[in-house]
Parts: sequence; structure tokens; C-alpha cells
Amino acid sequence: MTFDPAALRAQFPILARRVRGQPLHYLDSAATAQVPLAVLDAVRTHDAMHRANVHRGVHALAEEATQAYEAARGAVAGWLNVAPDEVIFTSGATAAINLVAQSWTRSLSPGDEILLTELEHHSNIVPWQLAAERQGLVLRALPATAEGRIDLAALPAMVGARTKLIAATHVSNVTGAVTDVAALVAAARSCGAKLLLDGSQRAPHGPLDIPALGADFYVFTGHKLYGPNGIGALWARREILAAMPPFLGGGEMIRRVTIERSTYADPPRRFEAGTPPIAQAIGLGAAIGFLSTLDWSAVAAHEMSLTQRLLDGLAADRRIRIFGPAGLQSRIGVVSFDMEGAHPHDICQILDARGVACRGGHHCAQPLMDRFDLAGTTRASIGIYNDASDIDALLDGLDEVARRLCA
Amino acid sequence: MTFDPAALRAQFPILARRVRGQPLHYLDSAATAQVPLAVLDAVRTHDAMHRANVHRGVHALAEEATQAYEAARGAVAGWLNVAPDEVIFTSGATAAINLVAQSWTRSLSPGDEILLTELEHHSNIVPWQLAAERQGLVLRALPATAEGRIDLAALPAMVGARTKLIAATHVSNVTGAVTDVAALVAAARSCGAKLLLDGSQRAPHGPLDIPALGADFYVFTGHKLYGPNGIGALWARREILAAMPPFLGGGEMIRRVTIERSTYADPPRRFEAGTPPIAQAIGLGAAIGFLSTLDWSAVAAHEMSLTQRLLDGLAADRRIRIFGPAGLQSRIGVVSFDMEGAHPHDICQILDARGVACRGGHHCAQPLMDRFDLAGTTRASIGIYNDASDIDALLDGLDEVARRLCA
Amino acid sequence: MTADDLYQAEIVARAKSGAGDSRLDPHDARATVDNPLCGDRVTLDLSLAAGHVVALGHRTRGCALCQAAAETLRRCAPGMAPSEAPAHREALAAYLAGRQDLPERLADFSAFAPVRSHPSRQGCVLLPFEAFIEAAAMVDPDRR
Amino acid sequence: MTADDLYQAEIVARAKSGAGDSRLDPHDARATVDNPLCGDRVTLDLSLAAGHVVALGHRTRGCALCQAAAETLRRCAPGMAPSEAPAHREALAAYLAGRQDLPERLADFSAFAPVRSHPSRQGCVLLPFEAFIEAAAMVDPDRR
Ligand SMILES: Cc1ncc(COP(=O)(O)O)c(C=O)c1O
Ligand SMILES: Cc1ncc(COP(=O)(O)O)c(C=O)c1O
Repeated sequence: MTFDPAALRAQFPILARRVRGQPLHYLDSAATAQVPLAVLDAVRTHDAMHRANVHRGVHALAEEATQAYEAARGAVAGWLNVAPDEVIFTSGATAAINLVAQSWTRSLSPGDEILLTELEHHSNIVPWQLAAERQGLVLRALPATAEGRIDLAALPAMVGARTKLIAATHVSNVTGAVTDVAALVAAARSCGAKLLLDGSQRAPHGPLDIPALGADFYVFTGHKLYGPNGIGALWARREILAAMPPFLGGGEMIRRVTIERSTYADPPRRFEAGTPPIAQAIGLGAAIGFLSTLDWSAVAAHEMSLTQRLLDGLAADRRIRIFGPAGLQSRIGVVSFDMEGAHPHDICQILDARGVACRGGHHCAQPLMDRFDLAGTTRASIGIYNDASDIDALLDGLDEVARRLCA
Repeated sequence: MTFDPAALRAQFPILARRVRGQPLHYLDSAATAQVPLAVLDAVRTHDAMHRANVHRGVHALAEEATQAYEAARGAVAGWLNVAPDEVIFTSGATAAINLVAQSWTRSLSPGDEILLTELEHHSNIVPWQLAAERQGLVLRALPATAEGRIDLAALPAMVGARTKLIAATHVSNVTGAVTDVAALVAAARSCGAKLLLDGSQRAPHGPLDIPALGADFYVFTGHKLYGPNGIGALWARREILAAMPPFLGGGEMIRRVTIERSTYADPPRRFEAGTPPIAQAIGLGAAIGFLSTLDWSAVAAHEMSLTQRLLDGLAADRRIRIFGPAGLQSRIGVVSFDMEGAHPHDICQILDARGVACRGGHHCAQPLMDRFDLAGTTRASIGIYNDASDIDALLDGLDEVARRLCA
Repeated sequence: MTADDLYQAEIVARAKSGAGDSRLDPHDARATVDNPLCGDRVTLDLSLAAGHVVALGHRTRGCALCQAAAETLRRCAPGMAPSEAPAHREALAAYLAGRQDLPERLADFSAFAPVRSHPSRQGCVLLPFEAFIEAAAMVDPDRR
Repeated sequence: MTADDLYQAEIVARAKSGAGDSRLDPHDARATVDNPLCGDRVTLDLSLAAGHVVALGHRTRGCALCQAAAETLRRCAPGMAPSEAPAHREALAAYLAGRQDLPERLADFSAFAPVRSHPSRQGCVLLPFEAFIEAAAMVDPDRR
């Protein structure tokens, strides 16, 4: 267990790149994190030397690919502290949430309620809307506080006998606020509802202990966890998975197929229709292997000190308003802000010319933007490889923005 | 436009591998094709140097990634001879068929019929069963002939006013038979039905001209087209896509989201929920770029001469029965057979010890196995990189199988 | 190309004018469009006489490029026929894509030349034209 | 490990015996299971007396490993209690996974040692045990 920021940076080839003639200051890890050599190499080695379809071949390549794919499932299970056969590979968090929204909801009745929050990413809203339309479900949403957190005070009024599921983000991709999961677990327990946590933004900040957390479903996406694109995972408790009907149909997920009817394999395979993203799963396993060598209390301290530096710098500019917790309590290094007189896209464009990669826009969270009455924010997000120079480059860039656009 | 088999082999690093101490004879391309350096390099270069989320970032990496992703859509469109905005990236053929089965069928009425065939892969059966259950649709299936083709003689009796869709494989993944598309188009036209072709096994055998073919939907999967895992494509005519409701919900596919309701983007984006498989799409584009440099009439002649060599060798063994066309007419180099007294898995295992990678089993086509009253077959499938030594190694291996298991 | 080129004084100045509210009351047509990628929004009004635009007004909640483009369109629009709106949009898109020069009518858009090397921002410049097309369709005599 | 090891004379011989039809009529329990991955199928019969298996018969449509495993199970089964079926399956699975040695009762399965290095084939060897478990559950006095 080590953490040496400079040595770590050397593992990420892209950080050596220059963009627009400047060193790259990548502050967009909440959109997609960069990948270390361990991941690049695992993906390439698999595809160059061990590639085959999984699960049904007996030849050597097929055995190698199958073992590597299942080992990756084990790695994911390790990161979440759950059993491998409760882990389903999907093409991302969005696919994982759609799976639950289309399959698990089949047992609900019209009028049953699903409780979301105003902080959700569209991927944790729209799937429920589509399911609600088809099944006659009612969607409600916990409001956001002015600090950009889930308003837990509203919880008692929002849960009741009809509430069947609470689906909430574990960490907001806009404000960086970490959700008080215990409060949601208690609320869910009080009415017999299940709890789904969208861990897309939480998973990249250290290993998890899902059983201790008390959720019933957990999803995350590989490309934000320093892994490949096109891979994600759904975890759910065994009994829940066992009772869920299939979502996508196809190869791999069946027991017996006739034209008239089919029977289905047990989980996890029941939910992995078709050839899975094999190389991507292996790359995700490699990412987790890499991350597992880090000392996560040191990483957290590092990320938090950068976050503090950023918050301080932003607070010093009176044109800037931060959306999200002002302090470090229960937050991660995802920081959204607004600058009077400058549009997020213009800010990002001027930053880009200085090699600083930030994101401007609604961050797939329009309901939260509506809550703050904004079209969008500028967001800087901190990953394990950032350092003080990244934060300073951003702050310097914001000075230029002010000079050029807010004069 | 060239085709030099030896030079081509050098582009595929895995072919230099030894397995079980033997040179690799890879005859399982119908399950997953191997990837050339051009693809390995494109994926790695993207992930190592240009990685970002697409479509909403203004920073340099995001622009590079978006342009590369959309260029890959253009490459797919070129391979199919269609317009880029009619191409939807999916995680594979299975996901593409499920998309059509869940979205397009919403406009059908109970009792409407979908016509499949007994030759379909499970991925072109089970999605329709799931849709049929939900929508009260009726599934029918054209039988297979003894030669392992779609029995077109049954067509007139099977289509009628209630037929809304014919969903058929363009090439069988078991028998290698190429479907007479014109007959299906005529049948579909006669009753106003749409035609979906599963091109998973056809796409790797040369560029297509979909408009000339006359299909309404076309799907294929990247990993069989010498591209990455976790990527596939759906093509459909613009008017059809425009009328289809979304399938998966999430980021990227929306126009405006509130907690109460959402409106959706135009195709193709409406059907690409969440972060797409960006690196995989770029790899697929690179695969198509690579394939586009080949002289496809030379490739076809090469593949067919190997197929003939294989068919001749198999025919010489009276224990062996071929399932599929005995000649080269309207077939590709996918050859299934049965050997009296030897189970496909045992055959494949003995072949594996000689470095020969074949596939044994039901090939995700249990209805076809039922038709032939078999649990499975042994399948050898030929790709652009195979040569006569691969065929001969397979035939020698079958002699050993006979000596050891059929004595 | 760098941000310096994108945010030259001329563009910034037009953006500042474009940030105001120049909506027309009364108007002959009004349309509002959103950019689904960023949430930017243009509300655009047309006044017509004798089948041609006499005035175009707008309220634009958007980035500097979008505001500057709306403002530039406000200046160019008088004299245009509603039925030409889609063609103007195509001409500008083709210019931004580097496929052709600007037509005389849209000459003022040459200030946006640097956007040619920023594909992700071209939608910002085109958004006012989407609103123009929608508003124009309401008053296009050929469509009624 | 190579195919030579997997298909030693002893396994091939047992597979040949296992290819026949040794189903029992009458029987106390019958179960049929399929391997979803390959379509192989075992139909397995049990005859019991005094709460223990006195005979096991089967019809196996499967690979040599599956047939040989069914045949080996046929030989080992007499004397086993139905309630022990799951434990026997686990013991064999653990042996094949390389985690433990074979218990005395399953000593005959040592011929399958080479399968330890072929994970994809272990399901073939275990399939008859899945059928055994299903059939045993029907006659397990504790389950009724
Ligand atoms: C004919 C056919 N259709 C569909 C598929 C499914 O493709 P995928 O598993 O990549 O989704 C396959 C291959 O597995 C196939 O051969
Ligand atoms: C909180 C949150 N949930 C879900 C997602 C969706 O992940 P993906 O697009 O990889 O499916 C994201 C990121 O886009 C996110 O930040």
C-alpha cells in the first residue's frame, strides 16, 4: 500500500501530453477518468494474445479468456466486498440502472412509488420514467438543499407504504456531496422499500463495503474507475437477482431455447445476454488491481487537500459562486461553480487554451440545474493523479476568463 | 486494394502464438475474430492519448474523442453504404436486436406476427420472445431445409396480413448458408412487413450495400468483424428510427429532463443512452479501415478455396456428416459437422491439444440443433487470415479423434 | 486555434449586445429552442412585411458564441424571406465545417472563422438559426 | 495437460460403458438435467432401500467426460444417502478446482485428475451429480 503522487502520474501516459501547446491539466475525471498503463496493457495483451469468446469454448484461448473474465468479476466483487456471483457486468452504469428499472420493476403494481432525488444524473431518472410509463408507477423526488445535498428533512413526508424503491446517487456528480446512506437505509427499511445507490462517482474514491452500507442494489461504471469504456457493473443481493426476470434476451443468458419458449440461466448469467465486453471487463479488473495497491487514506488526504486549495481559490473571487458543500465534510473533489458574466462553455474554452480540461454544462443533471435556476455550471473534478499545479492552472485560467469576458 | 495472405497474417499478433506447445490454428472466427495491429493500436492510442467523454466537452481531448467517435460512425456507414445518422452504436448484435425488439414493437398490436427462422441465433429469438410476451405478439418460424438453409418454400404459407416483421439471419452461424435476401424482401413487401437482417456472420465477409439489399433493419457485432468486443451497430431507415420510442434511458439520449417528464434527442443519439463504448467504436472504425484496404474478391476466393479444401477433407471421412450446404454455392466458410461416436466437446478438446481452435456445442442455435436432433455440432470457421495449414491441421486432428474415440 | 482567436474583441462585443433582450412586441412569429447538449436557449421573434423579415429580436441565454451569433443574425436578418431560413442555416453550417465560403448575406459571420476549428462549439453558433427556422416556418406563406 | 491426459484409456473405457442405457425400471426417483452451455443431458434413476441408494442408472447424451463421470457415479453411488448428494457434488467440485483431495467414497474419480487443468470441462464431470441431487431431493426423507 503506497501513494506517491509523482510516481503515480507516470503511470498515466496521457498526462505527459501537451494540448494546445500546454501541459495537460486534466480536471474532468468525473466525466471520464484516465487509464493507467496497467489497464492499457491488460486490454492489449488480452486482445493480442488471449482473445476468444467466453464460456462455451474448450480451446485454450477460450479457457484463458473465460478465466480472465471471471477473475475480473472477482476483482469487482473484491472492490465492493460482495460475492462474485452477485456481480453482473453491463456496458456501464446507465445499462445497469436500465436493467433494474426494466426487470426488477416488473413485480410492482400501478401506483407503487419510486423515490428519486433532485441530484440524480439523467441515467438515474430517465430509466425510471420509462418504467413508470409502462407500469403505471409514480415517481417522486427528494429535493436538494441550497448546499447541493439531498434534503433528508423531506424524507419522512416522501416515503410511505407505496414506496418500493429509493434510487439515489451515492455521490453527486455536480456538487460532490456524499450522500448520508444510513438515513436512506433507515427510510427504506421503515417502509419495506429497496435502496439502489448509483455509485458511479463514489467507486473511484476507494474500496467499498456494500454489505456494511446496507444497499440492495449498487451500480457503477468502469470508465470513471480508471478502467475502459463500455463496461460497468450491477450488484444486487442474491435473492433479489434470483427473483428478477431477464432484461435483454440472447446468447449466454439461456438454459434452453425453443421457438415457442425459453428458460433462463441463473444470475449473473441471466443478465449478461450476448457476448459480453470481455476485454473491457478484464481492463476493469486490471484497474481495480492497480487501485488496490494504493493507500486510500493517503489518496483521500491528497484529494481533499487539492479540493481545499480549489475551494479556497474559488472563494477568493467574488464573481464566483460554488454549488455544493463549501467545506470538506462529506464531499469529494467534484466542484461546480458559476462565474458572473461568463458562460460555462466560454470558461471551459478559455481554460482549454491553457491546457486545463474542465467541463461546462448541465452535467446530465437538468433537474438540479433547474433547482438552482441555471443552464449549467463549470465543474472541476479531481482524480488520484492531480496535483497542485492543476488547481493553480485552473485558478490562473479563471483570472483570464474574468479579464476577457467579465470586464 | 491488395490481398497477400502471408503479409496479412503478420498483422495479427495472436497468430504467432503457440498454444499447448503447438502453432495456433484459429478456426473459431465465427465466435470471435482476431484483431489486427491497426485495431490494437487505435484502441490503445485513443485510451492513452485522446481519452475523454464525448459530445458535451469543449476541451481538446473531448473534441478529439468526439471527432474520432463520429468518424467511426462514418466508417460503419461506409461499410454498409448507408448514411451515418442512420447508424446507432450498441454494445453488440444482441443489444441491437433487443433495441428493435423493445422499441420498434411498441407500435404493434396483440396478435401481430413476427416471422423468425429455425436457423436463428438465440440473440435473434429470445428478444422477440420477451417482446411477444409483453405485447401479445405471435412468433412463427420458417423451417430449415435438410441442407441447413431457410426453407423458402414455406414462405407463402407463413406470411400474411398480420405479419409485421421478418427477422432472419443473413448468414447462418451454424451452417454457413447465405440467405436469399431477395426472397425475404419480396415476402415482406407482399404483406407490408419490415425485414430485419442479422448480419453478424455476413459483415466479416466484405462490404455491404444495404440499400440494394432492401432490408429495413440491419445489425452486426464488432468482435466478429475483426474489431473490439463490446461494440456493435444497428442500422435502420431514417423514418423508422425517427418513429421509434427510446429503449434505454440516460445521459446523451435526452433533449430536456425534468423529474416529471423527459423529451428525447433525435436518432441516432436517442438510442445511445449513457457514455457509449467510445474506444470500442474507434477500434471498430479502425477494423473497417483495415478491411477496406483488402481486395474482397481475392479474399472471397481465398476463403472459398479453404472452404472447399475443408469440405473435401470432411467428405472423405465416412464417419463425418456435414450440416450445411455441401458445395460453395451461397455459403461462407462456416462449416458444422458431426462425427459418429465422438462428441463435439471431445473433438474440440483433442484438436486443442494440437493447437487447433474449433467450437463444439449448440452455437446458440438450439432450435436448429433440435431440427437436426443433435445436442451440438463441431464447427470450424474461416477468417481472412486462415491458410491451408489450418485446414490440414484440423483434418489431421480429426484422424486422431477417430483413432482415439471411435475405435 | 486558441481561445484568443475565438474570443476576439469583436465577438465579445457582439456577445455583450446579444446578452440583452431585444425581443419584439408585437411580433409575427416567436420560437424558442434549446440546445440539448448544454441547455442554452434562444427565444427569437420575427416581424414581417411584404413577406420579408423587417426585424428580428431575441433573448438568448447562452454562451458568448451563441449570444454573438444571435446578435449577428439580428443584424443580417432584415430582408430575408422566411422560406430561406433553412438555406441560410445550411450555408453557415457548411462555412463552419470548412466546406464553403460565406454567402454575401451572411458576410458578418466571418468573425466566427475561428469556430471552424472547434466542432464542439459550432452548435452554439447555429442555435439562433434553429430558432429562426422554427419561427420562419410559422409565417412562411408556402407552408400555410 | 494435453488431451492425451484427458482421454486416457480408462476414461475412454468408462465413457463407452457410460454411453449405454442403464436406466432403472422401476425406479424410486428420476431426474433429467441439461447443461445449458452445451446441451448435454443426463437422465438419472435411483433405487433406494432403507434410505440408501441401492442402484443408480442413467442415460447420458453427452461428451466422453460426462459419460465417464455418469458411469463412475453409477459405480460409487450404492450406499450413499440421498441427503448426501449435494455434499458429494461439492467434494468433487472442490477436487476438480484443486482445492482438496477426493473423499474415500469418490476415490474412483481420481481418473479425472487431468480435468483439474481444464476448467471449461469441469461442468461435464459435474453434470451427473446435478441430476443425482435432483433425483435424491425427490426421495430425501428429510425433504418430505
Ligand atoms: C448470427 C449471430 N447473431 C447474433 C450473434 C450475437 O452477437 P453478440 O454476441 O456479439 O451480441 C452472433 C454471435 O454470437 C451470431 O453468430
Ligand atoms: C452519478 C452518475 N451516474 C451515472 C452515470 C452514467 O454512467 P455511464 O454514462 O458510464 O453509463 C454518470 C456518468 O456519466 C454519473 O456521474
